[in-house]
Amino acid sequence: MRSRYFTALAVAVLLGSGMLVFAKPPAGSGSITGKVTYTGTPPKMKPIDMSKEPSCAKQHATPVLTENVATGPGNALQWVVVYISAGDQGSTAPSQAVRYDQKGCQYLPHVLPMQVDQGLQIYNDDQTSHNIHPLSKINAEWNKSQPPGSPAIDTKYDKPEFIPVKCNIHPWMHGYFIVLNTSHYAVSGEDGSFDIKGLPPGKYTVTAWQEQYPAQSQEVTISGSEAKTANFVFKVLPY
Amino acid sequence: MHETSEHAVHQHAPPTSFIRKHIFSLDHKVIGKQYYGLALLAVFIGMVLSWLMRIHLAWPTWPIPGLDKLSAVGAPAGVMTPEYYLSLMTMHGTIMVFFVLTNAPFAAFGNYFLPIQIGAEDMAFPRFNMMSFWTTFTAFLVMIAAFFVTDGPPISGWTAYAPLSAVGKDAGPGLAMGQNLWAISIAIFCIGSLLGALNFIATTLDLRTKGMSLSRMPYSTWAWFVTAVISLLAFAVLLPACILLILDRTAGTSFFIPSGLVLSDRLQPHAGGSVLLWQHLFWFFGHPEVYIAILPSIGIVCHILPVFARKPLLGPRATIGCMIAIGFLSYMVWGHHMFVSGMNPFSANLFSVPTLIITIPATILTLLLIGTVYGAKMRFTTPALFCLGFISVFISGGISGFFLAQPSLDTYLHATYFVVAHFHFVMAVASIFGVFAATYFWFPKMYGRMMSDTLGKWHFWLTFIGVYCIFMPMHYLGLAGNVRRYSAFVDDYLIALIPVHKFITIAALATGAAQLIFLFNLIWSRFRGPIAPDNPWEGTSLEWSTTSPPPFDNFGGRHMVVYQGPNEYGVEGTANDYVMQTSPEKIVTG
Amino acid sequence: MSESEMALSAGQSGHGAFMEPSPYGIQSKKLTMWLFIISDAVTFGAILMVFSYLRAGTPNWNAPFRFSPSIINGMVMTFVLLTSSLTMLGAVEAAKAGRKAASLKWLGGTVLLGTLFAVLHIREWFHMFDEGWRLFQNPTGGPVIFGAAFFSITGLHLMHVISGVIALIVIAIGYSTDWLDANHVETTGLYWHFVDLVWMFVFPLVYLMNASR
Amino acid sequence: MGKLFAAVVFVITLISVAIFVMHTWWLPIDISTTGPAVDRQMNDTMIGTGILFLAGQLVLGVFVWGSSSRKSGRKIRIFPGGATPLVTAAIILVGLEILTLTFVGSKAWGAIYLTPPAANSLRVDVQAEQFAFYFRYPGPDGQFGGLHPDKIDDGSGNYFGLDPANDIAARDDIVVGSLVVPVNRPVELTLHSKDVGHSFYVRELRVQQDFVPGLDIPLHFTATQTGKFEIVCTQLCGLGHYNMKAYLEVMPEDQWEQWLKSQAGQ
Repeated sequence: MRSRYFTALAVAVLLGSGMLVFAKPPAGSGSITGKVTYTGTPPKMKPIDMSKEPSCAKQHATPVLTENVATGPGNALQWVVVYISAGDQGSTAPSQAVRYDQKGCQYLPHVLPMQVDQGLQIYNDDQTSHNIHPLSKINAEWNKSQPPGSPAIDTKYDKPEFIPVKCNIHPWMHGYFIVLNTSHYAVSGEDGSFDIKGLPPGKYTVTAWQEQYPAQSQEVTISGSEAKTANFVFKVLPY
Repeated sequence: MHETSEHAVHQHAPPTSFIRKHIFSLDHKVIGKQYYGLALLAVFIGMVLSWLMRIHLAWPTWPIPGLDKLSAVGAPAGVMTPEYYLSLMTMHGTIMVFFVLTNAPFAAFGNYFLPIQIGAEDMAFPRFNMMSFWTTFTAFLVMIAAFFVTDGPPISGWTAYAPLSAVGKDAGPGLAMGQNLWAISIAIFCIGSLLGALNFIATTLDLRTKGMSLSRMPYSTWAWFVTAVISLLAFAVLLPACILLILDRTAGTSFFIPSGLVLSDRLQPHAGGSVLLWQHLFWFFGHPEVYIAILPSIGIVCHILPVFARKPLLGPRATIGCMIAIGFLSYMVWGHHMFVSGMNPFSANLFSVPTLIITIPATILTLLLIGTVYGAKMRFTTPALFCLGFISVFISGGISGFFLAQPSLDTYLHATYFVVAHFHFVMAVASIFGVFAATYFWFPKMYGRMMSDTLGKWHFWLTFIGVYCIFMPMHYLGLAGNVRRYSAFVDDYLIALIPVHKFITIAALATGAAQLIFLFNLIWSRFRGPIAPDNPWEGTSLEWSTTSPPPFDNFGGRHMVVYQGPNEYGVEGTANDYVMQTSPEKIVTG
Repeated sequence: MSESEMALSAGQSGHGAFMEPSPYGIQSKKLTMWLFIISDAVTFGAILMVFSYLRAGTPNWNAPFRFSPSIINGMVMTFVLLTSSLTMLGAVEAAKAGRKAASLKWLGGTVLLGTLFAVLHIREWFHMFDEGWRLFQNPTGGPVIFGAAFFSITGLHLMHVISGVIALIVIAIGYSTDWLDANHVETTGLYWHFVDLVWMFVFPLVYLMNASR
Repeated sequence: MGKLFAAVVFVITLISVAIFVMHTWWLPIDISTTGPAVDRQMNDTMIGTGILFLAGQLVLGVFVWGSSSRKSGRKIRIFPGGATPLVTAAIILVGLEILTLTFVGSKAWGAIYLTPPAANSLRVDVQAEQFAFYFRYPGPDGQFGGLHPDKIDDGSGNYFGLDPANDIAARDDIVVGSLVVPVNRPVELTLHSKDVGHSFYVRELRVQQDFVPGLDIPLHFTATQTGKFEIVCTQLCGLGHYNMKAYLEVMPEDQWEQWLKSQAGQ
């Protein structure tokens, strides 16, 4: 279980933020780090019964849990996207595409941030057909199936949007495409921490987005190559 | 709405311009051929679709070369997606039922031969007739257009069950524009069919030549007439049903959509409709539609078999009575498609009884046909073989009806391949055998040339054995609980049945290939076949009293007078063993 | 074209010496109109069945029509349509008797009454639109399916009335210029009476049975 | 040619019938109390129609064989007695078969669909959606929480649309992806559909019932054997129709109770 989260986290961080930022000469050297936590009792994540898809079920020794409120030790809250909603927007989309995997009837990563016009490649690594249905409202909606062994779906989004993604064949498969205008973003890991690097000096609005609870924002001013801290606390309910 | 002038209608000079002669022709013979051509095109498309589906079912991971060119989304790298399979299945069913089984035996041959068989110069309303063909053709174009819209043809099956067909894109790919085109096409088709039905009835009742009393009409004419009456009432229900479906899809109404549905994570804004309502409306049309497909073929076989048996059809009155009984009963049985649909289980018994009662006239018809073969001096030409083949497949398909008519067995067999086997045998194969018989039989009359009998026999044997290899195993699949409309078999017990599917697929490909013989024969004979005499088969009915092909006004200005029924074969003490309907000689019955 | 066929196209029986008599002894066109009416009646039957089915299956069905103005308006419309059937009868009788001018007057009256019916109906529709009725909306808070059912049934009937009015105008012009004959008037009359008859089902089912108490 | 036709028809008929008789592909084991009646009905129908099928095809073959005789001077013969004996035979034989099948069969049907479930039935709620089945047990309180379509959220596993925040009865409802039932105890299902039409089909139970959006459809059965069986969807419901399935697990009563407890703990 734990290792799976780490893998997912690693993929998310590697593809989603770190690599993109490091791939280019940083426009600034300021950074915002912090931790996302919760107060209250979080809802219990439910085990997903994959018995209808044996090829996936056997890939998981213990049942996979739902990920809508994924928590970690020390009240950490995972899968929160922290991004600059106002202030320097950084660079335009890198040529490197982000990768989205369907493996063991799960979306990896659960939350995938990307930039407007950045390439998005969707792979089916399973022995069963999957269906990808991003429920976009602003961008054009599409709904495609991907039989095992068929080529990756190559696409991109041209407007910023938070898009829920679902598989029409396996109803438990849920994820998010986070299409952002900015190149300054990060996703909170299992310990709730995030790290936005390469910020030039200036005034910023930092927003934290979680799929189930209202988004939060903070004002942060960076001068020089300051490393600022911004923590977010989400109030959660058991139901 | 009204023919503005009948003077124009009964003009005798044939049109000379190409367009008036071959495209917008008022001549029922040209319109009949147009329907036949449309059905031929449609059956070709429908058959290719079934090939693709069969290959996918047997070998789901095989890329089919070129399929990705037809739809890059539906078949990435040639491997069909589940939704594309369903699209092909929907289009196969729709095209075959509407544009082949309704068009070929009824509209095509009915148009060509009904007026000739009753001694008329044309249909009662030639302009309506032209309109019905072009309306049907438009419907066909709209249907085919669904292949080319972004997310492909609809995936809701030819029955278009709501709410899958009614809620739009949230229900899945193909259910946005594709389903709209489907509903529009079917609505247009209904209009075309209604116009055709009006015309057929009026023609049969009003344009019979002197002496052609109702009891002297050939069985094929009777069958077309009864079919027209069924169409008149059946399509009148499907038309509003389709319009309501279109309203649900585009205008925000909720006739077929109840409240509180969540599709693609979106709570649908519809409320208050009923899902079963669509099923009731659809099957009120849908069951009679089965008889619209099969009755003309029954009539054609009843008409053709005596010609080659050289003896009269057994029980002519009973035959006609059975056709009428089937037509009448067809309106009381629609609920047998809905035994497990969630309607009141008491009504299952109500629908079961008339359904089983229909087997009585159907059995009588079959027995009379078999009895006609008894003691015959059979001439085994290709059309005769197809008639005999028809009897065989009609028995095979009819028998399984006993199972499906019983609610208690339907709980097990509903929506399995048993049903697929049943309706393909009794409605599709039997009907198509009638069409083949009719084609080989009437081709000399329509084109003035004979078709090759050798090729025809090859075609018959391969097709006859082929259809049994395809559809008989489907009964076994059904008994093993193999669910239909699955694009792949992933359940443990279904994986075990895949070898049977491979056998069926090979049989289907071979049988399909055998149809190329027919196609070749058709085209070759059209230009190279031996010139046909006026009455090559020694038939009695009026179409054999005119030239091959008939002149523009069918009888070259002659007014036919009818003295006999259509059934005078094997008559002793006459010059030939048959007496033409137009022959005034007295027949002494011994 | 032979004499007998001329008789076929113009004659009363519709049949010359070379034909079997029509079993009903009427012109093909009239027969076809009857057939069309049967078919159309099935269509209306289907849609009224839909209405009844939905109504029976909806527990909180509402009855939005108050006596004034809805029912009164409906009664006026019924009266107008019934009267138009009467004037149509006059037109057919006059045409049969060869009194062309009288027949045309009656036809004109029918067209006027038909148009009046359509206008009253459309006016009512617009009132309902103003109140917030839509195909998918019920301003009274009742079932939304009511709007869909109401507008589709009355819409189908209204479409029949309007096409009937257009047909009547065409027939009247044709008849006055001798392009068409008395038979056409009679055949159109059949259709008009049918449209009237359908209203006799629509009005009680859709209006009277949904009158608020 | 006639003899060839007869021969082909014979061969086809005999092979077809042989495969039926040998039960090469046949119904699976029967694990329900109402199933045996269905099986009996199936057998009776199979025998009755099998005879009709054999008789029809063979007589057709024989007649065609006879009609191809090339004997010179042979005259055509009319079927003895004309159409009347055939019509009468059809009406009486088929009529009798129909009557028998209807009377016997309606009992089998009635046992499944027209009989109320037993009072001690285990109640299970079934939600069908594109493309899975979910099953709900009332939990320790014995009560089902209300259903709120607007609360349905597959992402958080709320497949039924429960509202545990405001509805205490819903809090302990057990929602699972397999139908687990004790053996020999009547089970009463209530079928809801979240989106489109689906169907509940377990071959071994000999039952099939559609899910109708907007309606709660009752269905009941009693399983008489333990084991794991497939539940499949038989009503075309969209692109994943072929992959819509779940398992029916029939357990001994004590094992089932344990299973239920373990689920309630999660």
